Amino acid sequence: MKVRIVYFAWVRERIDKPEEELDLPETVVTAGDLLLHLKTLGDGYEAALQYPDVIRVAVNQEHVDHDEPIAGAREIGIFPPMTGG
Amino acid sequence: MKVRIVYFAWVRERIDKPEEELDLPETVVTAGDLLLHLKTLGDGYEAALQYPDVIRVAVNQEHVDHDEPIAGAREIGIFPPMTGG
Amino acid sequence: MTTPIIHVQREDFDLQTEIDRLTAGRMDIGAVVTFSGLCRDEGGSLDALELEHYPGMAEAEMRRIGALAIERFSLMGMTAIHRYGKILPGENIVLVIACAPHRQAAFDGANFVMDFLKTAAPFWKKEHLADGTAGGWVSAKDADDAARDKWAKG
Amino acid sequence: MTTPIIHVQREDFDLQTEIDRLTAGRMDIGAVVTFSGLCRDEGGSLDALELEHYPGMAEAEMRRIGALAIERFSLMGMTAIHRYGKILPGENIVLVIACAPHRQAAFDGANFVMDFLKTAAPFWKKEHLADGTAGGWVSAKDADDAARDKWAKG
Repeated sequence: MKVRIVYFAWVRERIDKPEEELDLPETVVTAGDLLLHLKTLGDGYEAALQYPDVIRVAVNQEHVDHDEPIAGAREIGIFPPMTGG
Repeated sequence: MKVRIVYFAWVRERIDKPEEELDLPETVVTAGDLLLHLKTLGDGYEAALQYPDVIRVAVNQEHVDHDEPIAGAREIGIFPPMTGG
Repeated sequence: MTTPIIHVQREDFDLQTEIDRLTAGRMDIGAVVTFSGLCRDEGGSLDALELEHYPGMAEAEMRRIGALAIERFSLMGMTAIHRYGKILPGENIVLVIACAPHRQAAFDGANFVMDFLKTAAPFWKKEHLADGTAGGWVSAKDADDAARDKWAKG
Repeated sequence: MTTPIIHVQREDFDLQTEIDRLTAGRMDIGAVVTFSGLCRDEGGSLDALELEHYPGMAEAEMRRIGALAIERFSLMGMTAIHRYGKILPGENIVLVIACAPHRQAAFDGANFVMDFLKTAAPFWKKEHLADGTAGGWVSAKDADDAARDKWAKG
């Protein structure tokens, strides 16, 4: 599955790119699977996703829990907890 | 005791004057005494102070309870419950 | 020590101008909450409100309430403005501004001042009705006393 | 049906202008509550905040939160504006406005939107420190989650 991944805040800084297009293996079913897969892609990913529990995932710009499937995603956002307001 | 009495809202309308100077008899000790005394001064006063429990009294521009003494008052305000804001 | 800015006035007010007065040059205010109360036309039945007040005592009570709020919620700024005279539907009646480092204190401060202002500041509203009759004086609401009493410390 | 007015923008905002947008020509709004969040200098240690956001999703989340508040508190108007980019101490970061017939709904509506905006709208703050070091990303606070969770229906 080809999908556009966008990164924000310190996740973006550690991975050192704002976005990329990835072809995901079929074993990646849930948002949590995706984080574990990304962690294997290099040191920056490993540093960004060291504690996957704190990382937030959005599918097509809507928040999802880590156990939710990402099938049908066109865009997946990956970012730390929000600190706006 | 000579004191300036000021009336507001429907108390003012029923008594039909915004203020007056009165010489109070010595039997008038508390704010509640004053209301009962004023009720004897005529039909307008009677209409304004028919239910003294709801009437508010301020001595020198500070709220007082009906059982508080009015000794030393220069100005006494008499008015219905407030409805500002 | 912060002291409240209090005005009882005929004229309208501008919220941004009043906020700027409190925040200009300050770097320690993180939260500003404003409440403005407007005149409603009650479904078309109301032409105007006439606001009467007790000059002198109105300002004194607002100052007392504002100072209570500043102390209780550690506010860094507080403004209360109440208009008097004839007010048309859609027009402002009252403004309260509370400034604090963080948001809950600012929300609580503004809410507290409104609850006490409604029940303790000497203002009275008379209705002018659309059908030409004089209308009457607005009655005080038990709900306003209840709103005030929620601030009583346990 | 009332829909929220949502802006994610670089520019500052004017409170009175934004309120007028919601209340102009209306006679049924009795209460307007605004919250503005400002950048603090943290006792002189902070030079600026850098606000990053997720374009598109930020607006969508703010619209979703605003619509929830309108429904829950029967609001007659709701605006939420969040700035991005570099914000200096004393400058505005965020504005929420809630309009209702009566005051408690307006207070609750503005407070609700702020609590959810802080925990669900995709914005992140980075500190630029006065000593020239880059500073770091602001950490999310448990207190913000707790503030949001107080709105859970029992």
